[in-house]
Amino acid sequence: MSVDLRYSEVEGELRDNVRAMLAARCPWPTVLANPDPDPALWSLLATEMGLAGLAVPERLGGGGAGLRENAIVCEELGRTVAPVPYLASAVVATQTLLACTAQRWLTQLADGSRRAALVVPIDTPPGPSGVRPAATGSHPGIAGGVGVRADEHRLTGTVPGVADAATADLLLVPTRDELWIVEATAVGVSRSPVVSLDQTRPLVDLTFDAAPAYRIAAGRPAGAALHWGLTAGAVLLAAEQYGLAQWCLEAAVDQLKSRYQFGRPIGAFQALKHRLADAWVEVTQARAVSRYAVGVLADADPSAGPSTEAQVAAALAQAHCGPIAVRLAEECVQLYGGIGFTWEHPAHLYLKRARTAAVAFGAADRHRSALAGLVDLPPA
Amino acid sequence: MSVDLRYSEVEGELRDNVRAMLAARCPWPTVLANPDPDPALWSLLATEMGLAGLAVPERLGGGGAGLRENAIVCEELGRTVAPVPYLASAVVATQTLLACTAQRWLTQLADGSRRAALVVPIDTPPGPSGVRPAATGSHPGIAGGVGVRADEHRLTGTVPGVADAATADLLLVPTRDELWIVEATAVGVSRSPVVSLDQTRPLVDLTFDAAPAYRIAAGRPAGAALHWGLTAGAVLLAAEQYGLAQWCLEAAVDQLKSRYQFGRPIGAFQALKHRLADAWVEVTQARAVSRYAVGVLADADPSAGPSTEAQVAAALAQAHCGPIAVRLAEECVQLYGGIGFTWEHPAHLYLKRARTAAVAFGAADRHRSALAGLVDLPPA
Amino acid sequence: MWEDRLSSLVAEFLAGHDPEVIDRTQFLRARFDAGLAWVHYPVGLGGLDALRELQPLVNEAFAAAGAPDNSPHRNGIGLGMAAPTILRYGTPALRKRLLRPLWTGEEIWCQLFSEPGAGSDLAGVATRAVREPDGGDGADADGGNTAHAASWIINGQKVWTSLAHQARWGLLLVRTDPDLPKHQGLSYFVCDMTAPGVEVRPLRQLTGEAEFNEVFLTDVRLSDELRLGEVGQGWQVARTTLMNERITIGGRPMPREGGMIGVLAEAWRHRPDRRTPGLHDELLRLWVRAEAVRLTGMLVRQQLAAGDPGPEGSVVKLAYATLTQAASSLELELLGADGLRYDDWSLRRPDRVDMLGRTPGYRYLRARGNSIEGGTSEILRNIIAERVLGLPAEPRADRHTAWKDLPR
Amino acid sequence: MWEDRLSSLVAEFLAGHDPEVIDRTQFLRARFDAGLAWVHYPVGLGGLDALRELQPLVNEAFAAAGAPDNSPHRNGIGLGMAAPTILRYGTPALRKRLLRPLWTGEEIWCQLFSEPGAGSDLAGVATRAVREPDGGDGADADGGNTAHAASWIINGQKVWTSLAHQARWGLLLVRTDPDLPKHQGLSYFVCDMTAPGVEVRPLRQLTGEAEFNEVFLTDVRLSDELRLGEVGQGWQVARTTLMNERITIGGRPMPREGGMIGVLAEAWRHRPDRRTPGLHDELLRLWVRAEAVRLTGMLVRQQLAAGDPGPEGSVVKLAYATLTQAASSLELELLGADGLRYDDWSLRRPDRVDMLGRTPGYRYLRARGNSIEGGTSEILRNIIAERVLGLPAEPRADRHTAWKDLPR
Repeated sequence: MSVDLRYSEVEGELRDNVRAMLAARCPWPTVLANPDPDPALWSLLATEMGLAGLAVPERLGGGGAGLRENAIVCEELGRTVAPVPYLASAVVATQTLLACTAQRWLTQLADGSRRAALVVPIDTPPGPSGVRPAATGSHPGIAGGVGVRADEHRLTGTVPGVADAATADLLLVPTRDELWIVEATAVGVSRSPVVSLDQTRPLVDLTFDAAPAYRIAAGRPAGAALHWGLTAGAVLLAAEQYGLAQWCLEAAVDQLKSRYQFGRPIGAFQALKHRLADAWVEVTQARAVSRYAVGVLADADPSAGPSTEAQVAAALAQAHCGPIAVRLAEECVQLYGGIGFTWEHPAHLYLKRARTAAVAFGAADRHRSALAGLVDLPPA
Repeated sequence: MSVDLRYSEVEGELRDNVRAMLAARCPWPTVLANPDPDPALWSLLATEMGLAGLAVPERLGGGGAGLRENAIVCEELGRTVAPVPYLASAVVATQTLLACTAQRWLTQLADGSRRAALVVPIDTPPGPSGVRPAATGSHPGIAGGVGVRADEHRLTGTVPGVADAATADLLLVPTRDELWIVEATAVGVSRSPVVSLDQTRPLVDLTFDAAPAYRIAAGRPAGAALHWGLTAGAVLLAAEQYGLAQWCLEAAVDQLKSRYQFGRPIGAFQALKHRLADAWVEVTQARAVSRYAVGVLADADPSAGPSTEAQVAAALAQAHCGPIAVRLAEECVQLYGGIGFTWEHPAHLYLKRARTAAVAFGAADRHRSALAGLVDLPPA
Repeated sequence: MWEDRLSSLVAEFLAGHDPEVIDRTQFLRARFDAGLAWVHYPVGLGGLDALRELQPLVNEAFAAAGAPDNSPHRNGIGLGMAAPTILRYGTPALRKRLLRPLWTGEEIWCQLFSEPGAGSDLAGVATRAVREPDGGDGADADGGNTAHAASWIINGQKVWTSLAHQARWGLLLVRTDPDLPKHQGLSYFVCDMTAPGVEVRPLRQLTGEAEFNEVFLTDVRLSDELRLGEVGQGWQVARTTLMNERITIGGRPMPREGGMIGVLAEAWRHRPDRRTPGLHDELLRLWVRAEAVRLTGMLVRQQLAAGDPGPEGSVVKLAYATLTQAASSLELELLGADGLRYDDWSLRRPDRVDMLGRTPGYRYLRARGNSIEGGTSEILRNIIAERVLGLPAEPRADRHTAWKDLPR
Repeated sequence: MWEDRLSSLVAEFLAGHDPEVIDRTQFLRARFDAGLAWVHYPVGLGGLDALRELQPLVNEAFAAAGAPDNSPHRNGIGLGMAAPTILRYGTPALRKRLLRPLWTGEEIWCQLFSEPGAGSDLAGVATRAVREPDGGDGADADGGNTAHAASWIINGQKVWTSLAHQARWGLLLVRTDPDLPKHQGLSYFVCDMTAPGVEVRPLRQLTGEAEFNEVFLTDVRLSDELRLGEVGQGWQVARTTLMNERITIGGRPMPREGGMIGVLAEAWRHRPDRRTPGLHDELLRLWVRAEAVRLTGMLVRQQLAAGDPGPEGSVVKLAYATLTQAASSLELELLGADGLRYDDWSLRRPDRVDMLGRTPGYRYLRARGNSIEGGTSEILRNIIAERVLGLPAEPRADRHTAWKDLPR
């Protein structure tokens, strides 16, 4: 499948704008001082800059663009470890709702006035059953127990470890074969914050006790929408991981140029040079892989669920970009040496984000298993 | 389990003697000129130096030493890629016969006058069933079909890819639940040589057509003996792999000291220095692991078959040392650059030996699987 | 406009030269003379001073008509490296003499750069060129164009020379002044491979066969007219050659499971008996890496097509080598004893090298060369670190010392 | 003979000092005075001039009698590094003053070596010591023992100082002469941590807690009597300290599945729901590597016991760091969302660090330090390459230049 892996001029401009805003409003000392979700930053990004609704049609109050533009934003958010629930709300929830054509809610999300989160554990991979991918063209029902059941438009159950649900106004809750919307402040909904490895993307344990809910999809379409939403999340997370890895590479290069030991910049030591060369090789590949996945998805129709090629591209993106982001963040800590190990240096923010992201939507291993089924490399 | 991982003084002397002989008699240009098995070298090593029977009791004409001494010889043979069937005859066949207490044949092997080979494909792992290890203390029958069946003391069948059988005088042939001896020159035995990746350890396809045979063990003792013989082979192959890796490391160090590019020895380039430092770290670990395995086996009684700890040590040795030998041989080719890629440089002899050895007695992956069962790390 | 013009030129040419009738060489010569060989070359040298991007159009038109091509795979060094170097540095007489038979494939080219002592450090070549006594002082670095009638006497040894045994000409880098620092004392010649004193010997590889050659140069006399660039300008000329070598890398589009990964995947599919969970995971890791390299190649081609090459080509070279080596190694692990069967160790000179052909053992051995040939992975990493990432160069002692005084 | 003598000495001592009755500190002081603290130390300094190998015998005899030990884990730097340095370079007065309370644990020690600008390049320390005007010229490198009454004024910053907040004394490396090349302008002091101008601040790590400190030295006055070694000999003295640091590494026997691999293996056993074939293979690979490191440690201890240490200890340090990092990372992959729960990010100062305790996230983060603290993996690789393999040193510009003129 042919996809333009380069950035268009419009995409370049979008990137410059987002980068400039984040540099001014959200430099890393700000994140370090308070890594909790930043509502003011969200307003700026989502509402004022209009980036929450980038992928929502204009008639629903969105930007009428698509996932390619979302990806630009995610790359920049990865570069800055910005504490905003963009991936959760503007990508996963938005794409799931797009797939359900749930217009009323999309309108609320498009202008950034409300935020939504899909209520699944952070490590839920695309393909509802977890490990096994869907066969071509089919989208299995929401199996494998998300822990919530519906009874007469009321939800009851528990879902642990949900990302970015702390600040969500709307909760998209899958049950065994349906998809529901719950107001986060409704009676019967309780959110218990989790001390999270990545403080910029905190987890919440959610409990529903006969919480009133609105059903937006059921059966096969619900399965397809969930599959699509999670697939989009996995792919856009890869964009974020690429952005994060790229920042770590640049930071490491800076360190190698400016840190002197033994009378010369440590970047003149060949062992370190070769390590960064290898790191650049990896980051460059991460770019190609994440751009490809975004491109494949951007051309598709959400309501049909992900095509086989989209599933391949998503699995590939997560199998490849997650570990690279972790490796780059680890390299960054190591190359900064003692300083990189301190709380005062930003490297750990990236390390924690990368390590958490590598588990989000399923670890690399699960995506490789998914690929095996998709490309006819059967297990032993 | 406590094992002396160092070399004793006697072991050191043995090593010096073997090394001196091989340096004089079997330098690599000799191997390169004719990589086929070298009968004169075998006589020298096995008979004149008395090394074939090192592990055979003195009353049977052997040296009354043990596997630790065998290991010293194997390390040196690994260092020189010497084309002699020492591992096949003086270790695997000898240990299998020791486990069967088949004295008559041991006497023939001990003085090096005759050579024996165990007739199984080169990639047969210890534990007759292939991947699954034996449960503690048990030795399953020879299952999984070696391709030969017995009918009234006559063997019929085919075994492909047997190592070092081309020059063997005696063939130890396992059938479904028995162990047989066949004279290699007997009627009904035909050997078809294979063009082998490692020319110094050539493979043969063996066919038996009602070949007359002598039964040396049956049932459980046959299984235990075979299990023991293959385990000893796997462990002593690790000693050979360590010796090979050590040679490759030394050769690479030589190259880095003597090759000048950009006005200095290439060993002054830090990236290469660090790679060799890592290589030394690996080779040092290979030594500890292979010494441990040899030590564990050396203290055991062959006829009881390998203990659980012996099985762990053997699986560990093959899982660890095989890949290290390959990596070192590959590094050696790479660091010699163009020269290392030529036929005239010895690096390829080591590469082919290492790559073949990594498959012998089962590849690392199979040994890791075996470990899983032995140390309670059950599969998914 | 150009498109239309070219289409009609091709049509016109084909009307006058029926490929079914005309002899292959005659046809190619005529195509060259019509300026339809490489349209971006100057008029009179096989081109029309058109844009490079238009060439595929022309090639496709000829292919569609069933016309013979110039078998570009048979003369890769000539077409890819010699031609642009000759175009840039050759005298008018040399261009006229060399380019047509080069393009038509009548004359094959080879590259005489690497030496036993000058591999990664190519600027360290020791092959000496001395100006013949009657022609002036060979060590005169700024002798330049002044001594036209002179000849040079060449002595030295070159290695890793593909096609030397078939080549009519070689691109030759030699040392003309050992008293200067190494980059400054080099000159560049077109070597007549039929000249007395040129001896080509096959160089056997660890696979058993000989793809390459050693070339011994003993008192080879070359006319000064065969020089490309000024005396002492050899390194600059060589860089032009090498830059064109790099451009060709990563240029071919690759389908999914193209290359060694496809061989491995097929082995996996056909040998269920050999599968294990551990090997499965390794296979999938390599498959993912192969896709990453393939997609990076796609990115490189898109950038090239947009006229914005970028440094990503080196990713493909570096990662593809590692990947092919790992995949060929895993194939051997997968196949076990079956993978240890080789086909033939005898010294052969293959007509064409298929790195994915023959046996698993051959593939494994041949892949070792991927990280050595065409620039070692180590040198590539240096280039990336310094030119792409802007990291400082290591301290170097060899830039300003006379070549003859360098330790070696 | 020595064995018997020591046994009877211990028995005799215990007969006169009932551990049930005597105060702990009094007991330890008396044991020191009896020469049974470290038997290989000189008589009068806690020892009997006996062989080092005899110490375990003595320790075991005391332990068997239920005697208190000197809590060696609380004063690792004092016992492991300060004591041998003081013994070798201290004046008789200093030895007498410092060694007893050091051994009994009454005085805790810390190490003031690393600085923000001098990490791997420890000889680059910038903390300045200037001789007080009345005591002569602090920049006089060969001032030596001539000016006894003098004091020094210290200014600078040290980092990564474990125990600084509990320490009575610090091992201090300072620059006394910036005009000399860096290794030559250093001197070595015992720093009084209670002196005015010594400020200790907790240094928070990426785990949230503060195991280490920064130490700011502002116009700290130290008597010249606290100097170890000559003025300008600081690097030599520091090497003694560091050599003793290295000896302690890899010294502890490790059972199978000791360390992080055991934590991971237990996680695997207890979470069958999280197992996958791919993770299984990774687990087994790490298990194999862990055994290889463990067995190498066994080899190191056998060699040490035989009085033949060898360089293999660095294998353990290097490989253990990599292994622990990989294993803690895999634990997170295995546990998925469950592994992302941390316990506490608040700034705490732990009494004792358990690198394998708390949560998977803590283990992962803390393990990042393994390849940095106590000599980075990069520096270790350099040492192995040059000292073990004998590879040439890289070109260095900083050995012969005045420290003040080095770029930094």
